[in-house]
Amino acid sequence: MAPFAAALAVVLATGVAVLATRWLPTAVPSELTAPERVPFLGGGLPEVHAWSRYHVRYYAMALLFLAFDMEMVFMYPWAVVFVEEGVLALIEMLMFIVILVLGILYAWREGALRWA
Amino acid sequence: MNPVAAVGVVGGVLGAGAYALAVLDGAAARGVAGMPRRWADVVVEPARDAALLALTRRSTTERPDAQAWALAPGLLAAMAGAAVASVPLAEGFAVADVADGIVLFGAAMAVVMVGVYLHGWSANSPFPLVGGYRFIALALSYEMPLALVLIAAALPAESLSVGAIVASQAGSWNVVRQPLGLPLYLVAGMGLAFWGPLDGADGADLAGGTAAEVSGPARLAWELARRFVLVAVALMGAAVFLGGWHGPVLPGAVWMALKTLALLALTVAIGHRVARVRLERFVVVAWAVLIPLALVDVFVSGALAL
Amino acid sequence: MTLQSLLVVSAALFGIGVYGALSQQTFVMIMMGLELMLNGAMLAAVALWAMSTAGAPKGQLLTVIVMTVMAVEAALGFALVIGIYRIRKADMTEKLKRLRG
Amino acid sequence: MSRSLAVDVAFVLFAGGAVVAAWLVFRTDSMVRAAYWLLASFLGVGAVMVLLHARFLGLVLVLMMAGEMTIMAVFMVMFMMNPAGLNPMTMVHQHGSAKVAGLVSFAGLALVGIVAEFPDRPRTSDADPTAELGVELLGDSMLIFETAGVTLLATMIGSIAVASKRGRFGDAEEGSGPPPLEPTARPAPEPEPAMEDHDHEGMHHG
Amino acid sequence: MGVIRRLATRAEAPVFPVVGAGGRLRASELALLPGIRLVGTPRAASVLLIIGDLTPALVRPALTVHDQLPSPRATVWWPVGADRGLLQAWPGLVTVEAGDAEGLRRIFAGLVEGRRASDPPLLLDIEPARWRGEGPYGQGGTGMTGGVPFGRPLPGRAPDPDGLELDQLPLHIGPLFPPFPPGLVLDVALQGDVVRQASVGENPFRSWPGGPDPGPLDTGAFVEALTTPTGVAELELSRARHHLRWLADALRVHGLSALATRVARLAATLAPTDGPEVEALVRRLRRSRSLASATAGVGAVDRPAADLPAGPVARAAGAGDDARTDDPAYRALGFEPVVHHGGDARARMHQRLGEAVQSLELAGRAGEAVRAPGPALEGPRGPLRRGRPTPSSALVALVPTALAGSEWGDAITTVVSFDLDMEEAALSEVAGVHS
Repeated sequence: MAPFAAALAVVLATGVAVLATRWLPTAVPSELTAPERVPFLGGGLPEVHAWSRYHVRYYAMALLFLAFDMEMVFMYPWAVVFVEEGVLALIEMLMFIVILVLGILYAWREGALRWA
Repeated sequence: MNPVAAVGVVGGVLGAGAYALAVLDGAAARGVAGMPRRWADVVVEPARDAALLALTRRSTTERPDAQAWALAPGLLAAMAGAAVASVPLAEGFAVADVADGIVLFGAAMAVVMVGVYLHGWSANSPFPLVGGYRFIALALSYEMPLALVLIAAALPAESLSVGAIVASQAGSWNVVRQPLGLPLYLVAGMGLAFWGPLDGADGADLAGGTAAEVSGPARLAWELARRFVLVAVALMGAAVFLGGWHGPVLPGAVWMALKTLALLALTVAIGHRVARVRLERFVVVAWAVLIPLALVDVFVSGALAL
Repeated sequence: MTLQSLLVVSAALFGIGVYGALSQQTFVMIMMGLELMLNGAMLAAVALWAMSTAGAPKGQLLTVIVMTVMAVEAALGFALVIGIYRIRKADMTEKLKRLRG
Repeated sequence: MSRSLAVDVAFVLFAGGAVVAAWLVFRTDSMVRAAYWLLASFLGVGAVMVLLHARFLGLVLVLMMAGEMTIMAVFMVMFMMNPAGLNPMTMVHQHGSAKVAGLVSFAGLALVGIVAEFPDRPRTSDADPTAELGVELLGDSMLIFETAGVTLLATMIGSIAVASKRGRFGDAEEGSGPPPLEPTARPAPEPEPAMEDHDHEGMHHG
Repeated sequence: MGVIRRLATRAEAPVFPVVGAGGRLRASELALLPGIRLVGTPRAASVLLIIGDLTPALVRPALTVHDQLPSPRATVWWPVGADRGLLQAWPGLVTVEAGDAEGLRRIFAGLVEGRRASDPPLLLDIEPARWRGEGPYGQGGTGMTGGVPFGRPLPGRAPDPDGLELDQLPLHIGPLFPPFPPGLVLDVALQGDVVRQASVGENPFRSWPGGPDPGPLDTGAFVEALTTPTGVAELELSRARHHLRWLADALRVHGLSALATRVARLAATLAPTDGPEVEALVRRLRRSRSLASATAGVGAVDRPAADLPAGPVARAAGAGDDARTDDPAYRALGFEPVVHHGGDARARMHQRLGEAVQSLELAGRAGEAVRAPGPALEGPRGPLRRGRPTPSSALVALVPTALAGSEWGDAITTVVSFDLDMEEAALSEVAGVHS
């Protein structure tokens, strides 16, 4: 637990230290005029808000990531006991990975990695 | 380690690392551009730029998500701090020698994605928005190779602790034992810090991407936080692949510093030599080449460790 | 930090998840409710593992399985959202009911 | 501050934070904020897991959820009208009954948690819980582990088949029935009449 | 004066350039000046640097960008060529001799030290639309997506090839967007990160009522040569310089800004004896796999090379027309046009690299050879024929179709690869002014 306490202290301190730049005197937004707050478009003016239903073209890749990322959860504990358990562990993980890599191959074949 | 000392050590490492990175980058840029400059100027330059940013007013956009915008650089810095805390800086001297150190690193680096996306999203401005979404595509591609090469390094150590991984390199370093590891790690690490060829999120074609609308102290915070992330990546790389504190004659902490600086210099050099990569292409390469290579790295390292 | 307090917290997370899953109109928000329910379940599993089963490894395994379920639910849920949006141009459950008639 | 007191304080902060963040998920208009409040809730639970010595599970929960919630945010922004909540709008139905159901399930479960006699057998072993999990995965529960692999494969194939436009079975849009709900031309569509006839219970807050 | 202020005073002055009429050549040398740093967004700048003369249509964008600079800020003007007086009315403008970096730095230092007041905002504080207090929550919106919440409407949906029909942002970008050639206004419909439609907006250099009155064009030497006998060596050196200046712009967009500065310096000081250095550079860039992958297949033009406006863009697509082929002075030197195939951004880069090397080589061999005035001359962007449209005006017409459907970064690569000059495009015909 002690290392985590130190890590937590570090996380809070570094985060707050960087956040603290917000309290520099120059960081307090004075009354900016409306034109000073217009988003930058190289001299052009925006018509609409930028927040929108943003067309993410890599959504198929994101779905693939969701499933494939789970493999991490299994791999970390495997790595710890791998040498103890020996060849059997290697084979079991190889099977697991081969199954998952089939998914990548399928996705590749279907063109899911290409952006829509 | 007691929390105050922990904060001091990590703050010192991050600060010194980020400053060294800025100096290296400035020197490399002048070298490549062929603009000679006095060394003294190159060394002071980052401090001058930071001072100017601190004296410049922060601007804002019409209707931003102000809290999330402010949080973004803090998140990046905090996660870089967590990563640095888990790395031993010398034999037996880690700020937080967490037994699952590389999981902590992976978790911290996953949260970096949140920070960069928030930074792009919050401005409610087109270019930062596109930058934020670019970073997610990048992050979803590099995250797996990053975690896999660290797992490969953990195999011979039989532990997820970074200290144990360094200790396991007493004989030969992982950069030799697992030759695929460091190159894959560096590619992923540059993506993580959106540095050099993978800086699409903050690229010049988007007028600065997620940082296109920040000025003054907010810009300072963002530039700092981003460099903190790269320093954390280099420090972890030095420990996991370059043997950490191992080395002749000099004390371990000096070796760590030298190896970290070497990795930083390498990323800076790559940044000035390699053009920005098209993300659509990088994503395919990451899934079709980098992830399979990382898996090969894991299994070959595993077979060798048996 | 007692087992009781942990279970109460996990019940609270689960309850908020139930409220979210039932009250929300859009698929993605309903999924958030589901994830919250699973979040509560995971906390309960870990609490029982640590305090009531003397650290039986199966407790950890259960949590890992719940995480897998979350990933599967999220991936399939999002895929369905895309598929439905592609056809109906809407992402609300209510509207789907309406369209059926 | 003694060690156990520090743990208790940390528990109250993290657990309380997780519950508050969970509640805020449904109280915000911005989809990005909703997703990241949920992530904050997971972070709190992950920290509590670390307090319970399930270090690996706590950390890996954060690792997985940071990615998953970002993807969630991306999808919510993609498909929800008004994703940033610039026009606050109640998006709930059956609000009252949902509240009741939530409260009932909370009360029931909490009662079980308080009243039920769980055996008091805290974990005493000093072994690395991560290693224990690894041994379990490779030993007794090997089949579960491999089944998870197959499940994930099925998920990948299923989700990509459902989501992609150019599937093997032709264009996903072919033969889709009803016309779009609203005109697709710019500028933004007029307010939705469909929204008006639900009970707008007071969810807002300006 | 505190330590921080003293440090900041000696920082490189971050400059956001506004390139007006006649300012392009000066602007290309900005990166070479000591103590100045070019930045890509006004939010990172302290000094707004106006180079050349503002035309009526450039005033509003310049004011917009000016107000986007965070304070403390200052505006500096480097006059180049004609001055038609629009800048006289700019409050707080400091005029400094063009190219005088020291003068600019003095203004900057005064600003940071506090001796000089920061420019006030110049535009009236008027919100884009009336919204305060209107709508159910006082945010100006109505319903789910209607009204003008916080002053602007929400974007609407539009069909896309993916079949999802998500929102599309109508954006007007430019004329001061740094990756674009100065003056280019692009109206794009951006869906996600994809340009669905693009059109080129009104050319700001055409906004004077009496027709355009450009300052010195960056291809001025070639226009002069239509009517005056000019040394071949001089012409070819100008061409090589031009292509290297283009290369510097392109490298900056591709994230190699330090290398871009080196190339810009080479372009500024180029002599026929620099052949080996240029060749080494070109070899290196041709071998660069990252540059190749960033440009290959990007911005391919969709019509046969023969239909393209003649010039490097057409030659990069395989059409060998080059006005120099029929020129006696060049024939005597054994000139053969450089031709590449592919017609994409990569081919265009290789084309210009090849032409730069060839021009330097010709300049070295040409000696005292003089080209007699004639009706047509190959300029660096295409053939200049008196009374015919300028090369840029023909190239601008290629932009909309080349951009449609491309990712934003690819769109920028494409625009840069055409090597447009909006000032030249504003002229209805070649040499309309100079003859």
